[in-house]
Amino acid sequence: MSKAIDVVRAVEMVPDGASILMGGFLAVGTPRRIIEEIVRQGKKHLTLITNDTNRPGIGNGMLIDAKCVDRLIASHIGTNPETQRQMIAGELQVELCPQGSLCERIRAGGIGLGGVLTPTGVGTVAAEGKNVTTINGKDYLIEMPIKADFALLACRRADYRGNLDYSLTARNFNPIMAFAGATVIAEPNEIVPIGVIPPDDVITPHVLVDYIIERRSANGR
Amino acid sequence: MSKAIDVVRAVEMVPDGASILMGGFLAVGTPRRIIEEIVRQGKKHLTLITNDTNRPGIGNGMLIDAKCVDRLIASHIGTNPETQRQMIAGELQVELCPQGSLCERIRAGGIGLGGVLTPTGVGTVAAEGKNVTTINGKDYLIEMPIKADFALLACRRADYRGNLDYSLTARNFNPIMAFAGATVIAEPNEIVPIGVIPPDDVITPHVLVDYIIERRSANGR
Amino acid sequence: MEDKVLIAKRVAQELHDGDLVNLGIGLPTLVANYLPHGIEVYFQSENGVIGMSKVPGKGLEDDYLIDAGGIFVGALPGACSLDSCTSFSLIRGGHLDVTVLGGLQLDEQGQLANWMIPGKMVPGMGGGMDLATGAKRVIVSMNHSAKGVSKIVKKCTLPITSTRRVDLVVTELAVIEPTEKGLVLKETAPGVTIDQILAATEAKLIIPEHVGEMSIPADL
Amino acid sequence: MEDKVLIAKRVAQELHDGDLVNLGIGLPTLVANYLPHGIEVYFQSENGVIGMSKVPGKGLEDDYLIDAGGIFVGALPGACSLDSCTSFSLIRGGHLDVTVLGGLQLDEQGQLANWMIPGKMVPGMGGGMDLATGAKRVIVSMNHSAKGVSKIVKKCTLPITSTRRVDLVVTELAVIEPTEKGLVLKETAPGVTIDQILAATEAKLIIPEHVGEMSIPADL
Repeated sequence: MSKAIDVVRAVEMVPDGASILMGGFLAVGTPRRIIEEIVRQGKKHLTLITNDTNRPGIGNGMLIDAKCVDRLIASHIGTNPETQRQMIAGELQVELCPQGSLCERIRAGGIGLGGVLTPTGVGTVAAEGKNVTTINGKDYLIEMPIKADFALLACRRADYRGNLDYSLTARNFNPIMAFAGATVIAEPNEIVPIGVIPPDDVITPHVLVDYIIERRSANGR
Repeated sequence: MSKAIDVVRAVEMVPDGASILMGGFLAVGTPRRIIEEIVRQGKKHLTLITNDTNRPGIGNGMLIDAKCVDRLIASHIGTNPETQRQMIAGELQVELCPQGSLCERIRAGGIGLGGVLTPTGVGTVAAEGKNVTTINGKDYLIEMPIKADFALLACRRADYRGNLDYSLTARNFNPIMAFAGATVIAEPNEIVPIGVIPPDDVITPHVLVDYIIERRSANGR
Repeated sequence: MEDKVLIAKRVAQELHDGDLVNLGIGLPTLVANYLPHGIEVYFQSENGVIGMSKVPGKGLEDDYLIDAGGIFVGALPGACSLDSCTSFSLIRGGHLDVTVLGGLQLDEQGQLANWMIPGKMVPGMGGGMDLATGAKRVIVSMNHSAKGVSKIVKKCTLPITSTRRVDLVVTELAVIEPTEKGLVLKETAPGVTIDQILAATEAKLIIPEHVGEMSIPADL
Repeated sequence: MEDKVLIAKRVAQELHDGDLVNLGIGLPTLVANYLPHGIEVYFQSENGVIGMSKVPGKGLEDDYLIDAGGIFVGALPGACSLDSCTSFSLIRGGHLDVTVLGGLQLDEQGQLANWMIPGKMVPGMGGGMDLATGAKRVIVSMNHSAKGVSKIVKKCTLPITSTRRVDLVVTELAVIEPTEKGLVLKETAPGVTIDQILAATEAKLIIPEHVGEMSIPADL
């Protein structure tokens, strides 16, 4: 059965209140067509887990502008004054997490670990409300795993079966998030026949990918 | 400065009593020339961390035959009766660890985590002597990180700088171990110019690799 | 039909189109020979490949492509390579749809022992504990008895592989589903009576009102 | 010489051939312009690349290649792509030889505050805490004072980035090495006296018998 799905139907699957892992770093490696469609459909009360919220009007910043998001887990919101405004105004609940710990928490969620024992953040405000454990004389924060209802990814190519690869820094969080979303939807730049991505070059194995966003017209065809 | 090193000199760096992470699964993805040289130089009292010990006379089974190893951490020794014989005779100390936990322990060692919270092994003999923690009502074993003095790897290609790629199931533990060895030595099938392995296809980044075993004569040249 | 062929054919009926499947060494491996028609499943070998197949012909073996038993295998178009950590991330994270494992003992709690016999066989657990704990669905395929002794027992006397309750057990006599209440007899093998199964089983079996007969498509 | 150029040139002297280096956003980025001759260092951007360079010409930007500040960059031959988890594995596992970070405050314990001003600036820590905690060597490059107030303080009043003691601090006035015993003045900037530095510094400075002068190769 084909995994191809129209972006409208894909986003219709996302209910208000859903939790979403979204790939991307400052809008590079972010699924732009999906984001625009979420805004168009007016989704509300989402929990968004993503590295940053970029700038107003661009990438997942559009989700903040459109007030689709009630709760945000991110490592950095400094580039988006609207995110900061909503946070200070109490309209948006924000949890800031060190970027490396965010990676590991998502990974832990996706692969069934109970948590992450990390030195990053020990003794800082990032440790507030979290348990600390001492192993061989060194302190580690216990960071909790993250999973979500959806992982919305961007990639360079998807083959017919859903094997994915990525371009340079557009890879970022996408491969990790593919493990941690109950439903995984990938927005590729290109869809290619099986075999075009050789086995050793596949970054995200097809078994993790539920849907691929259908092609958008290109080359005038 | 070139990372190329003769296999004899590479193995001379390994002192008796050293701890070694060695890639490979049933001798596929194992650095064979390094193994043969360790045997030839008669290294002793090694701690070997590897998935299995293959069969007598083949791959890292040769290290067991030659009694180079005092202590072994592995997930499976069923294919090597000599390993079992030495274990029962008290000549070889063996710690058996579930394969997935072994991966995560090596990863944790290589990336600075305090341990791994894993459900695998809870309530089994693999949990003996280990701490258990309960998170959100579920029990997890706390497995300790693993690091070693050396990581001895096999790969398909190394470029001049030490970027590595791998073939199919010969990848196995090698990329994880590259993070966890204080000194990392890779034995490639081929050495290629910089750029032959494109950035998106590099599996082990060169910054982790200290030495590349020099070419062995091929094509009669 | 040979016992192990019957078991493999019956287990194969449990696989669905698109499933990611890991077959343990030995008896479980046979399952790949009897896939239902019209479904495509993807076989993982935990040493690092999805899309494993048989080597399509003698002399075509790849030095760098083996299964977890060390046997040369092939790969189908669309296959992908995985390092061990990623491979076990699939297994441990619940991304593996089905694992089929062999068994030494299976008890009333649905717990499996399949990796060691103290003082006799200590091969190591390999990936078995990860598979038994992490797969979405764990199916045990094994002979009902060994040397006349039931392998379906009240309580495992051998070291268990996981505290997790397996999902289904298929033997040459019966299909049994471990549940919270105990082991439920779901199907009898062709020509085998419930009384024969009860006589061959140490564990208490729950016998529901309707017990079906294993149904294997004739063309498999 | 401009203050920030002096700082960047001095920090660059700390880099060695073969180093993997991560430069924080802002002042630290300048360091890449003043590498000592004859050494090759590899710049990591934590969003997923090793071997970052400038874009070699206008119009050659790649939509999918940016640095952690969101600026288009290029890559040198031998570059490699990393997912975020792997990129931070390098940082957190002690595989990053040097990180150069900006600073808001640095105290007598050698602890750095560089990521938030409560009630005023709450951008999030991004990768800063990971870098400050995990890198083999942490170098802070910053102005000695802000609006006439010393940034080298007795005890950070702003939230710290890590409890880890940084390895070196370079300002337009001085090079300071945090040690177990406190902050040691290592070098003075050209034309700056020890008394001037003491006057501009809130923290206690340990003054060793010999304090050198920052030496910048003339051809840089």
